[in-house]
Amino acid sequence: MDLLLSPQLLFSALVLGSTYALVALGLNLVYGTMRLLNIAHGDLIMVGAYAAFWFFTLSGLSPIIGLPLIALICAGLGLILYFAIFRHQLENVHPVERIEANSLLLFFAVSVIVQNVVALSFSGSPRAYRHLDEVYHLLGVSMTANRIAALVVAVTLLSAVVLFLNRSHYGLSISALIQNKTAAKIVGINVSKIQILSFTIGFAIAGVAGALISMTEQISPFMGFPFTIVAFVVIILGGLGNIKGGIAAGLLLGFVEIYVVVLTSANFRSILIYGLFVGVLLLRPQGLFGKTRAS
Amino acid sequence: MTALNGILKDRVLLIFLTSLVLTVFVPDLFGSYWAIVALNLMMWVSLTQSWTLFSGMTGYISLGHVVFYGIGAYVVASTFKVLPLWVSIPLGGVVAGVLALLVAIPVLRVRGPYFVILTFGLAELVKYIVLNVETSIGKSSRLLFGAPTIETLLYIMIGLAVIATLMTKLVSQSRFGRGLSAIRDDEITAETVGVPVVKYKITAFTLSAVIPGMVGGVIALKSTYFEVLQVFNPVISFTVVTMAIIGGSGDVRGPFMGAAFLLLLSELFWATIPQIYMILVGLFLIVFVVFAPNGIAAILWPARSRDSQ
Amino acid sequence: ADPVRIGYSIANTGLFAQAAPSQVTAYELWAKQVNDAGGLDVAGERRPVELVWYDDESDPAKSAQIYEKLISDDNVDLLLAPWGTPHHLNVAGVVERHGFPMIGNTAASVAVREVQPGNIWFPTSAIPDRIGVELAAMAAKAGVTSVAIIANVLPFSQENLQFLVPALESVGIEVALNESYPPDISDMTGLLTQIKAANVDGVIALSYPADSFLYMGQSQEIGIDAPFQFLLVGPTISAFSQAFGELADGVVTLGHWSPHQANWSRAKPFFDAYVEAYDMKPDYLDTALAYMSCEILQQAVAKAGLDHDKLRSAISSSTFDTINGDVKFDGVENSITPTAFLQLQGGDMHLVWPENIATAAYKAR
Amino acid sequence: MSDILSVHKVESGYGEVGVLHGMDLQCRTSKVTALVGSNGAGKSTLMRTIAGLLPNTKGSIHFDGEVIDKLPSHARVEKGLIMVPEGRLVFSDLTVADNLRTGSVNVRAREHWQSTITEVYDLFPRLYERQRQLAGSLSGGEQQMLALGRGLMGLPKMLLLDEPTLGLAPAIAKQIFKVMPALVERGISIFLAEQDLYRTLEIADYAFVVENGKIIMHDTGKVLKNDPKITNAYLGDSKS
Amino acid sequence: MNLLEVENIGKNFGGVRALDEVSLMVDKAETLGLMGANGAGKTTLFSVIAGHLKPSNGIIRLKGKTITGYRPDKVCRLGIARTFQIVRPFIGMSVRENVEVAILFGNSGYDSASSLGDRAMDILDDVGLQGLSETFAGKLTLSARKCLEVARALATGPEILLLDEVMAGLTPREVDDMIEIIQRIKLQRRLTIVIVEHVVKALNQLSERVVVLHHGKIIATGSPQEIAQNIDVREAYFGASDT
Ligand SMILES: Nc1ncnc2c1ncn2[C@@H]1O[C@H](COP(=O)(O)OP(=O)(O)OP(=O)(O)O)[C@@H](O)[C@H]1O
Ligand SMILES: Nc1ncnc2c1ncn2[C@@H]1O[C@H](COP(=O)(O)OP(=O)(O)OP(=O)(O)O)[C@@H](O)[C@H]1O
Ligand SMILES: [Mg+2]
Ligand SMILES: [Mg+2]
Repeated sequence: MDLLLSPQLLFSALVLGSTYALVALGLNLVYGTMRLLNIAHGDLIMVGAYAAFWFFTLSGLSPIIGLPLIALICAGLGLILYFAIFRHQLENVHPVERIEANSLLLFFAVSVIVQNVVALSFSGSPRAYRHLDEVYHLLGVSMTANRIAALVVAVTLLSAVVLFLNRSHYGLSISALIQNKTAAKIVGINVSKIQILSFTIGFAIAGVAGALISMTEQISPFMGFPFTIVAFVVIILGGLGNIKGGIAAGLLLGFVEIYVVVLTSANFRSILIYGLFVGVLLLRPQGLFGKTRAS
Repeated sequence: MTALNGILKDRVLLIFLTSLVLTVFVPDLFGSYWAIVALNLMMWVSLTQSWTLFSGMTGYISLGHVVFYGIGAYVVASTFKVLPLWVSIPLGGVVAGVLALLVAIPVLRVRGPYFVILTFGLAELVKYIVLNVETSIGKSSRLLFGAPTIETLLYIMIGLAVIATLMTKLVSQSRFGRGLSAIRDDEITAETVGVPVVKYKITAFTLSAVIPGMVGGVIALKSTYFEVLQVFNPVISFTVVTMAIIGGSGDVRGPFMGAAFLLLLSELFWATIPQIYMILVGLFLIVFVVFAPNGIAAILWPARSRDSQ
Repeated sequence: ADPVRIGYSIANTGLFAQAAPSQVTAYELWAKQVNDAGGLDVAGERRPVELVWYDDESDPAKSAQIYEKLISDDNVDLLLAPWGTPHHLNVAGVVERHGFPMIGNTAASVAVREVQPGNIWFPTSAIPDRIGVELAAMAAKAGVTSVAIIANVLPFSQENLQFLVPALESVGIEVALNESYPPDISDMTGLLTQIKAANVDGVIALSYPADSFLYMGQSQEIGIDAPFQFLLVGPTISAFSQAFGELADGVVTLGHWSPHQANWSRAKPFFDAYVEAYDMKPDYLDTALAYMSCEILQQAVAKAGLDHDKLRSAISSSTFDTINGDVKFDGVENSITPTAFLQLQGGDMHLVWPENIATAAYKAR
Repeated sequence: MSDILSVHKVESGYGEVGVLHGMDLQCRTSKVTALVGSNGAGKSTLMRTIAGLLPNTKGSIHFDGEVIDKLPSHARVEKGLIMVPEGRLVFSDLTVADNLRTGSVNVRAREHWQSTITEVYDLFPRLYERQRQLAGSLSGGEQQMLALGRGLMGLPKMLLLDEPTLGLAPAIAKQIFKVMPALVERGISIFLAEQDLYRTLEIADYAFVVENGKIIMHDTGKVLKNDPKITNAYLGDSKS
Repeated sequence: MNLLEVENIGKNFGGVRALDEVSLMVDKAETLGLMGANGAGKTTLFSVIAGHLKPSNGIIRLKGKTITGYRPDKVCRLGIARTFQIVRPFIGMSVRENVEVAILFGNSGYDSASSLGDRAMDILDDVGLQGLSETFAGKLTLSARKCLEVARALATGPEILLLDEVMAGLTPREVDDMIEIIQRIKLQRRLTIVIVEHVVKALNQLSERVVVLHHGKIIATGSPQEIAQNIDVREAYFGASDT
């Protein structure tokens, strides 16, 4: 089918894939480094989306210009949660499985609270706004400006994070920290600094992803859960805590999603995505891009 | 049998079981609204007990418990008026058990966070498969008019709750249960000292699926309406885990306390301050996890819950 | 006088919470209007109304429980409907058991006809079998020869699909593409590329709000220019026109009410009052239906008081004057209001089908 | 000559349980100081307390002229006080090379990691052969080498070695005992808890004997080695 | 007939050949010492025998019956118990409970004749851990954990005991005690023991025969005295060339 070769599909797959990668990146930083099962991740995306919506509606501020501000808001939220709840858990609860189970509940609670606070403040009605929706035609692909912008921002941010992790010792410290906190302390890793950084960067990225998404989708206080799921699927595919693997998996998922619909039927989209996810977990639990450990 | 003896000696458990059974009088004494509340309580007790039977004891936290409930509901809904209910409800349990058995072997190979997310993904996968089957046969939702009365369903559900509680209790007291907690602590060591790890995990996983299968069927009848997204709603899994952890899953009393507590909370708050009920539930949950991480059972019976950890 | 207590459940939280406001705003507006006018006329006596409501957390089973509580615990005088088909069907059993009359509103499924008549009535005319026939007729009239259909796999869409395809074929319209998609779809480029390749003059998206939104945005981008484009649920929500404005001009959607229909004398005043109260337009489908159900209840109570039996027979036999024109029930169904469609025209919404109630002529996109 | 580390009346333990009851000892700069005692005496607990993994409830710890007992563990590492823990604690799912790199995340060592890693590989050629293998799959002895190598990666001023030859074959153990004086030559001070008492007292400039969380004796290694009390309590009757 | 036979066992990890055609036999009531440099393949051999690793090739026989590829729990119930060099207690259980689990599931076949707790205490007495019976295993010192490994292995009621460096971390004095303990329980229970130890003194005192592994191959077999004289072994293991 020449449909498959259509550059239009390629463009969409890139946009979707990089959005997924971005959505998952924030979760990977929080779950990957601290084993905190952040099922409120999607709700942070929602918060980012609402922030973008209100900035735009009230002051006409473009979400793209407002990104730093939105990132700051979500990072602030992350800091509050870290100091109010999670620092205590991370320091005082053993073993890791226990932290994980607790965090599942804590974030479930956070999710419920955030959703309902937003719903109470702004009502449950879906909202949307128009921004950068003019269509451009380039190389036979038609694209709206907001999707181009989303792609550019996502790719820039993803590369920045990868560069940062590569250049600094932060990436290695994260991987070390996930595996053994005591050993991490022994080699001189500043555990709380890494945790705070992960929280703030992870939350900020979620907010940015939300702002980008708000330009192309309708938003509502309860829009978050599907993003949480996507994020989990992606980070498992990429290997937990494997930042680069997660980014690759996000892109992969975007491509799978777009091309599966064309190759088979849209109907199989969810079955295939979950099927892929379950299959990978069973065959390669360390993720598509993880290293095997023969045990 | 020593296990049975154990149950008879456990006074607190006997009180619980009696109070479960006493709920049969709720409809007559308090009317149909409270009958539904009682039905719900029994449903959550059954689900949470059965979750504890596997996840509580082995430490494999399953976020996909809803899949068994959903599949049971599906069996009952799709055979409604074809099979009598005394066949279709148990059949729901059997099908759920078989599903568990089939997926157990591959699924139980992964541990920790991977298992948590895998079970969630698997439940979603089954949900979408069932959804597709339903659409492809042109049945996007089903009405189940002519189902038994709430009272009848309540009696069945009480039965299920009692069975689920006893099952969990029996298992936790047995050699089998001892093996499961060894698995929770260190699977490789357990294997090394002779615990038949694979067999035990599969058995526990399968056992824990049967009751939810039947519960799902009963609940479908209660709703008189079946829709895939409704019965496979992942929030049900989350709620079960929440109840188990709030209650404390080291002991059969934990799940009961967890279910009762959350339901009570909801009854107290949704009627009086509905707007912020959910926010309150969230705050409560946080307070609980932070300050009473071992659950209500550990507060009420401190000594016993610790040695059962 | 004692207030008349009217109970209902809403999906304040959870999956359907974003749909609930379109219904609740109608209830609240109506209650305010009644109270401002001196109260509800209960067989001649004026009594204030008081709304009693609970959050059903979007769980249909919970809403059945809530109606149980409203009836047997809170002893409310009257009931209003919850949101959505599943909730209605769950509640149907409860009101039947208690013999408590309730006017439904936002339920739309052929299944409602299976409900025992006598305690629940459905003013909607948006029932899938009739939608199929009417939509086919309208498309034929508009000169459509071939269509592409994409449908969400959720019940309402699938029910529509079931009736639509044969109806289209019977009027000689070719179905060039028929694809279903899951509710959590997040990008439609694949589907839309196929639609574009199919080169049809009609696109029918049997969609829910979120996917209507997705369709609209991405079909712009890909440049789907079929002259006839139909979206099932979504365009009547005010956020939709806010987001797309004139870009969505010409889109046809489901709905049987419009403030522009001059024959319905109550329509425009309702619209104005709503905009005044909430600073946004009502949802032409759900809000209108919710408000209609209040009007019907109000008129029946004026006639029969609060006695259930009298109320029941009044609802079953009377003709009501609503914002949607006259309504009369035959069994559980509204036998007067025709199944109708709206079109977005110049940022506004007009009834374009059937012609006897149309407020504007259909315009190809 | 000065003391690089001095422990003064330190009390510490796990939660309610006190293990150290007023520890007092000093380690000389660029010397090997040994800590000797039976199973459960508190040697590891002291090491953990000095490294900052356990807080001391009383007393004080001075390192390199500063009070360090309120500093978090990473700050102590930054000052050059590095522990090689008992039981290795390597990062199982990281490769050998990455494990070594984690040793040099502290600011002082960061720049030099590439040259340090070559030195470590020279010291333990086995690690060089296994650099891409995941640490969790190394043999017990190989993991011990890795732990030691990781400690050296941090460019320590002082090494706290908790049973560094545990599980090492005699040839390698011998090599470790040879390395220690070489490290001292380079100015690194060593604080050593080790079960191989013959060799330990052999190379130790000074040694402390701990029982039940208290120092009960201290003297130069040579003196203690020939002290009958020590011989009876720890060395047993049969000499190998 | 030999109690345990290992025939041409090979084990590859990717490119690493950890075991290379290893064959050996263990007689009933014999104590066999396994010696070899770090990474020689000793622990790997134990893991293959105990069923934790599947060999790439070769056969394991217990009393003539092939048990290659059996799962660890089955091997344990057939009478082979191992300890872990890198200790793995049930850290959430007390010392006594650790042992109880092993009694319940091991080879001994638990009958409720004597109480579980009593039997556990007997075993703890044997290895000198009785004083720590109610302590959580997570709070033990490393050497106590090693003792617990031995106790737990004993509790499964084995015929063959695979001991992997249980003396590491003991003072010489404590090593002497441990040697005594092992000799005693060996006689009491007519145990067959395979022991890995870098504490050469202990290995020599306990073993009747020593097998030396090097790079996954057996390079020497003989009495402790013979091994001590062997030039290859001295070079490969003791690093004798430079002393
Ligand atoms: N994590 C822990 N929690 C509670 N108590 C502990 C913990 N670790 C050690 N202990 C206790 O502290 C005391 C001292 O232990 P420590 O590990 O310091 O001894 P050690 O001298 O290093 O012994 P070994 O030579 O066996 O390593 C012991 O009684 C031990 O039981
Ligand atoms: N899962 C694995 N993947 C890759 N290599 C492995 C794996 N397990 C073991 N090895 C390698 O196989 C070799 C043999 O390891 P083994 O643990 O058997 O050694 P050992 O003789 O017990 O040594 P030690 O005395 O140090 O405990 C080692 O070099 C080790 O790195
Ligand atoms: Mg120690
Ligand atoms: Mg070994």
